[in-house]
Amino acid sequence: MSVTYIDAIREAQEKVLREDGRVFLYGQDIARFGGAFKATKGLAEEFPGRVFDCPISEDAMIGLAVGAAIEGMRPIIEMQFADFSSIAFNQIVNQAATHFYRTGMPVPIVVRLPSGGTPGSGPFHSQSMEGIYAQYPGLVVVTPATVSDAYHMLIESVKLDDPVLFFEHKFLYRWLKAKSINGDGLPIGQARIARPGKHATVVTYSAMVHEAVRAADRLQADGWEIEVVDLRSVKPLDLDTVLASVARTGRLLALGEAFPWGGVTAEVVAKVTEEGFHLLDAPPQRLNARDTPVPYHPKLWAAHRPTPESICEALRKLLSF
Amino acid sequence: MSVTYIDAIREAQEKVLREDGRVFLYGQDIARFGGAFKATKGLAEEFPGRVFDCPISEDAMIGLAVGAAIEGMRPIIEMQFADFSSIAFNQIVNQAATHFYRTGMPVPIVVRLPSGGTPGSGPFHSQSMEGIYAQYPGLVVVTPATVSDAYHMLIESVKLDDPVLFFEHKFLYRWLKAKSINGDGLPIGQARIARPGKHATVVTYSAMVHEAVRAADRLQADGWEIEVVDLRSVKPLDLDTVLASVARTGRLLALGEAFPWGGVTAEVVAKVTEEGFHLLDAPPQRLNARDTPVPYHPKLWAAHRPTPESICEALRKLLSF
Amino acid sequence: MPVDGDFLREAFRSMLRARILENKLSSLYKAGKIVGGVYLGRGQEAISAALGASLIQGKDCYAPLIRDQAGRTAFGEAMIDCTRTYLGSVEGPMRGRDGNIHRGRPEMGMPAMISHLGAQVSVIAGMLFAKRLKGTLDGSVGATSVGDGATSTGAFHEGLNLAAVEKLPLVIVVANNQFAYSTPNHRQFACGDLVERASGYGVVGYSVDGTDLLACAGVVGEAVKRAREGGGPQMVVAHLLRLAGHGEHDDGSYVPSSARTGHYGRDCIEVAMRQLVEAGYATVDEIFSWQEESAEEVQKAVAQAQQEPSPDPYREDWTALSTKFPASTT
Amino acid sequence: MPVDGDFLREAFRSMLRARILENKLSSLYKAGKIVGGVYLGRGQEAISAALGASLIQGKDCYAPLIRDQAGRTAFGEAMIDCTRTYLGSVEGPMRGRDGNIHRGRPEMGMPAMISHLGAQVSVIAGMLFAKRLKGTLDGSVGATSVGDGATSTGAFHEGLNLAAVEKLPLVIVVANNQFAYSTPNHRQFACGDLVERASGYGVVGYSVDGTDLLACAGVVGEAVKRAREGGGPQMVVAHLLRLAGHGEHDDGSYVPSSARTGHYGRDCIEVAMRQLVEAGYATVDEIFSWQEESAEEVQKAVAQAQQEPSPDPYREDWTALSTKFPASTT
Ligand SMILES: Cc1ncc(C[n+]2csc(CCOP(=O)(O)OP(=O)(O)O)c2C)c(N)n1
Ligand SMILES: Cc1ncc(C[n+]2csc(CCOP(=O)(O)OP(=O)(O)O)c2C)c(N)n1
Ligand SMILES: [Mg+2]
Ligand SMILES: [Mg+2]
Repeated sequence: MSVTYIDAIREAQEKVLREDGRVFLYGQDIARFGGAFKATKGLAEEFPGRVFDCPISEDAMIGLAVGAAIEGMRPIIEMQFADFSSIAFNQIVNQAATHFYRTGMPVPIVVRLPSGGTPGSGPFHSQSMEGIYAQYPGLVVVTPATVSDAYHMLIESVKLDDPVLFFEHKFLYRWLKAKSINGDGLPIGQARIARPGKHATVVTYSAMVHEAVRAADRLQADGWEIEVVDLRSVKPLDLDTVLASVARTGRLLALGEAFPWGGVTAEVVAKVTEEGFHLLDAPPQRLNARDTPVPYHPKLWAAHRPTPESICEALRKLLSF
Repeated sequence: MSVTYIDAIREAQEKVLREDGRVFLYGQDIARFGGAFKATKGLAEEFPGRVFDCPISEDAMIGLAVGAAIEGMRPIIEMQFADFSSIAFNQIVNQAATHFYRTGMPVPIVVRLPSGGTPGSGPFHSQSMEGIYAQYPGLVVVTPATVSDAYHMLIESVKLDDPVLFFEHKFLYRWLKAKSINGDGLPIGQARIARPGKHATVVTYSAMVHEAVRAADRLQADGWEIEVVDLRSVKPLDLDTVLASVARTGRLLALGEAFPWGGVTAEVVAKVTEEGFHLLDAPPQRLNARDTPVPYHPKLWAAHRPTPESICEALRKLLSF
Repeated sequence: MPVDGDFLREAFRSMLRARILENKLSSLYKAGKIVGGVYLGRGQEAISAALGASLIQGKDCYAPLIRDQAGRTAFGEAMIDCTRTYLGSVEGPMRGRDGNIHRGRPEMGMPAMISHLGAQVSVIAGMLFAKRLKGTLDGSVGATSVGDGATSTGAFHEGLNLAAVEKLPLVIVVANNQFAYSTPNHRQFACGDLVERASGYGVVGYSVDGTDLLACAGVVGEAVKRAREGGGPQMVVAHLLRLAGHGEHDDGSYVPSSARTGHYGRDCIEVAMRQLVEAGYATVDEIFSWQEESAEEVQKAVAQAQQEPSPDPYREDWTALSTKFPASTT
Repeated sequence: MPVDGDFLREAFRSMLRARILENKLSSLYKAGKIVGGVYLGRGQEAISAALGASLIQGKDCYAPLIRDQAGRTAFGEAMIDCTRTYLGSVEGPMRGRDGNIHRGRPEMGMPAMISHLGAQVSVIAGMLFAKRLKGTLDGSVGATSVGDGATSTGAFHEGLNLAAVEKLPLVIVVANNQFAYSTPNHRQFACGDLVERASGYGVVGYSVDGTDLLACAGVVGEAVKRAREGGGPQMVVAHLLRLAGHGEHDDGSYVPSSARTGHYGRDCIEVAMRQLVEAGYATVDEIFSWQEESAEEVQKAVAQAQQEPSPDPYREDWTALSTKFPASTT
């Protein structure tokens, strides 16, 4: 028996619906149809009157969630794809994100964002927007890489009083399986050593954790021991764990699937050099997707985002300093 | 006789309207009224049928601009405040930014974004969004700090075949004056040494250039010579000039008025440490606004964004390493 | 709907209090005592108060917009909330973090508007949606208002359509004051009367003379009643003219004199005063005494807010989240 | 508007070519030869072709959406553009950078849709606006289509309203196929017929049976004619049923059998075939020969695209700008 990443997301929603009467689900095609990715399959039947299909109105979906949160509810909103959150951008960054600071009343909403690339998905069904939203004060930005994190962090997200953007990686949905969803109890805001090592640290999150581990496995053959840090949430960003790792290895590669300008990897490098400059034995490096829209063709797509090969290459360069 | 920053923007628009029949202006209250900041004052009368008031529809404004650009025009769109571009976010980052990569046809639109804080403007009339848009491939992001740059870079922006986000700083509009708009001929993509120095480099842009120069002037009294680099455009970002400066000073402070997570300053620090690690004699530092929405009260606002005092403090810390 | 005298007296007093307060705000602005901007509801008090007075605080929810000082007052917002917010007192509901009309008390059913026009429509819809889920809807309604300009926003459209699909008891007032900042109606929409939008949303529509308190009270009362009774969203379009600039920095010189001297250029307060007196709901003396009371109330609210401390940046909690994560992670 | 036989023959041939092509795309998808998704216009060919055939390539502009293979064909898109894009040939208009329905040739007046629904409305408006400024509008029109679901987007609203304010010759077809992915109409809008939206925008509205080519041709022809003559935006709502899943990954099992067996469940191609034959515009034999021609054309277009190279990531120009800035600045 095994649990997939998408199963975990479904189970987590089932659990919070069961245990917390304030939770409801709102999104396109999520009720009887169970969602474009089946993350809510069967939940409309199991919880009548708590799972709703809604019009194609992303701006209003988030507005509704904020209003409902003001009234004490804990809505979970499914964006059909993270890319479509661009329509809800204003309500997310200006309405939801500022609410607590302005009024003193937190708005506990969770926005689920199926994100990241898959072959053939193209420029508008592949984006990684975590580094966009993390720039705004007032948002918690979560990026689970494992089945267990997908489950436990979603449950925890619903419990947080602040708006949470929950970035699920579509590539992991059915590909990533685990024996169980038992977790290690880490809270949001704490990173995890996904793979211990001593020669270099790769700081990454979401699907790239797995690519980094693959790259690390390959380099093992050459005697290199690469440590992989899974950030788990990019805001808050657990600098302590990152610095502790860099202190051990002296070398940093910040790895992400998003566009290369700014974003998570820039923030990681900037933070580490600000606070841990003396720990570094080599210039910290970044590896991101290329600076173009995400291409449709699988061949282009595979060369657009980091791969175990390109990660190995970046690591070799880093190790050669 | 002197020219203000807002005059320069008006003159530049007058010039391109006069010289290029493909240019038209589209925005809220920009025709007879001359715009919320009077950046288009008199232009509707001078150029009948080429300056238009439009409905409060930021999404459609950018859509219209893209369509017009496809037909060979060179629209300049005025957002009433940069903050309201959040409504046009999708059309900017998904329609305009991807157009050339996808179809091979560039869409030469210029979006003017009155941005940055002024006392009493509050959370929704103060934002600095350049670090948001710069994350997206396909956009040129321009941030003039001087009267002459406001003029020349706007003219150059209209000539570029790609979509340009032109971030004007509202605080500079009437406060910043120059004897003339004569420029030094620097193209977009090239930074400028705004103030030469040798002990530390401040890399910044837009209104913060002036705050940095003020801070540098103060530190001069203590014998410190601070170099200030004005990026002028944040995408493309002129790493050569930045590295050359850091090579001279060995110390870097990246300074900006935007929110502190990610953004321009993180990108600057990450780039410099990646490419110029060996040049650094001290950990590179960042100074940004605080991680909350921009507060309304002038006292809070003044403490929210960097000031000559806080810049001096950051520089002293940097110099003490 | 027939309107009773008490309701009209109540609504009118709110109009008066709002007008006198706003006149004072304008003076303070011109004297440099208010930073940022001042936005008046002058000329829009009748429709605004009619809405606010039709709502029941504690039961209904209400998202006022730019020109709803009268509606806020009628709904029960304390005057001191206004002066504190405009004057930046740390004691105000926004504690100096936001200013002027960007204020509210979500816990009393009155969310604080963000600037982005149209954005509050779906928020009120969400509040009603939540009440229904919680089983506390029970005849309550939610209301909001927008200007003619705001009807061009995608947010208005998405929010109203969603409210209609969910059959929520939402009352939306469109105050068509003929201008959005400087932009006249003909550059904003192409239909004759914005009320023609209603049927396309499957929503009940009403058109009313916004300078006529009696008419506003009747129409808004009817709309609120129907919404309470389960009739779904209601949309009231009020026709009027903004009798001030967009903000106090603006002299509104783009408004043609024909508009100023036309029917909608009349002052709704004068009209309402006549209506009250003629119907015998109030005497002229009574109204004068209300005026004096209001002027005194305004003086007090301003004086108090002025003597209160502004926020202290060194004691400010500079976090934007309610959750306290470990310091190293921020 | 009376419709002439040549127009109907033309439109019908486009319907047929589109249907046969799409059947092939579906097979290729099921055989794993197409990555991503395949989205069919099955059941929507009549309204789509009626629009495409009413436009003049080189003069008009047209932003097709998801289910407009027939309209594209009628407008003059080469079949090879479709197969190349679906199969990822580097020779296609999108060069493998974008896929399936996300294709266009802006230089021929046909922009490439982005996924975000509603976003093309204002783009077409902008193309028309530019033509007017350039003085080349001269009786040309712009057209686009959206689904019932897309009418709930803010972009649709803003775009249509802006087009109405600017009095642009825009023809917008709303193909109400009763579902947006799995979501039925009653969770999408609350009015009886979406055509009720038209008057609120100050736009001429039409409602038509989308399964009836003759009716579609008449109504769309009328709308296009009025737009050409300066009548401003026109909105045609076509009622029909999607005769496929949302995409070929979806079996559409949520569509109730009553819808399938109802009036709008009928196949517009069969209806059109009968209409043509009965009116004597075409013979059954002729139609069979068209079918065969189309099948052959499809085979060729697929075969050619399949033998063409896919894009080469190592020779790809990985820049997103047309301007070449110095390398150090990227
Ligand atoms: C989305 C958005 N765009 C632009 C603005 C700037 N703005 C503030 S008020 C205003 C005019 C509003 O007009 P209307 O809705 O008619 O309300 P009125 O001021 O007339 O009461 C504009 C353009 C805004 N607040 N929000
Ligand atoms: C803004 C936006 N939100 C969500 C989607 C995902 N999506 C793609 S097609 C679709 C359904 C569209 O329904 P409709 O407009 O009725 O067109 P149809 O597919 O029925 O032809 C959805 C929700 C999208 N493309 N854009
Ligand atoms: Mg108005
Ligand atoms: Mg549909």
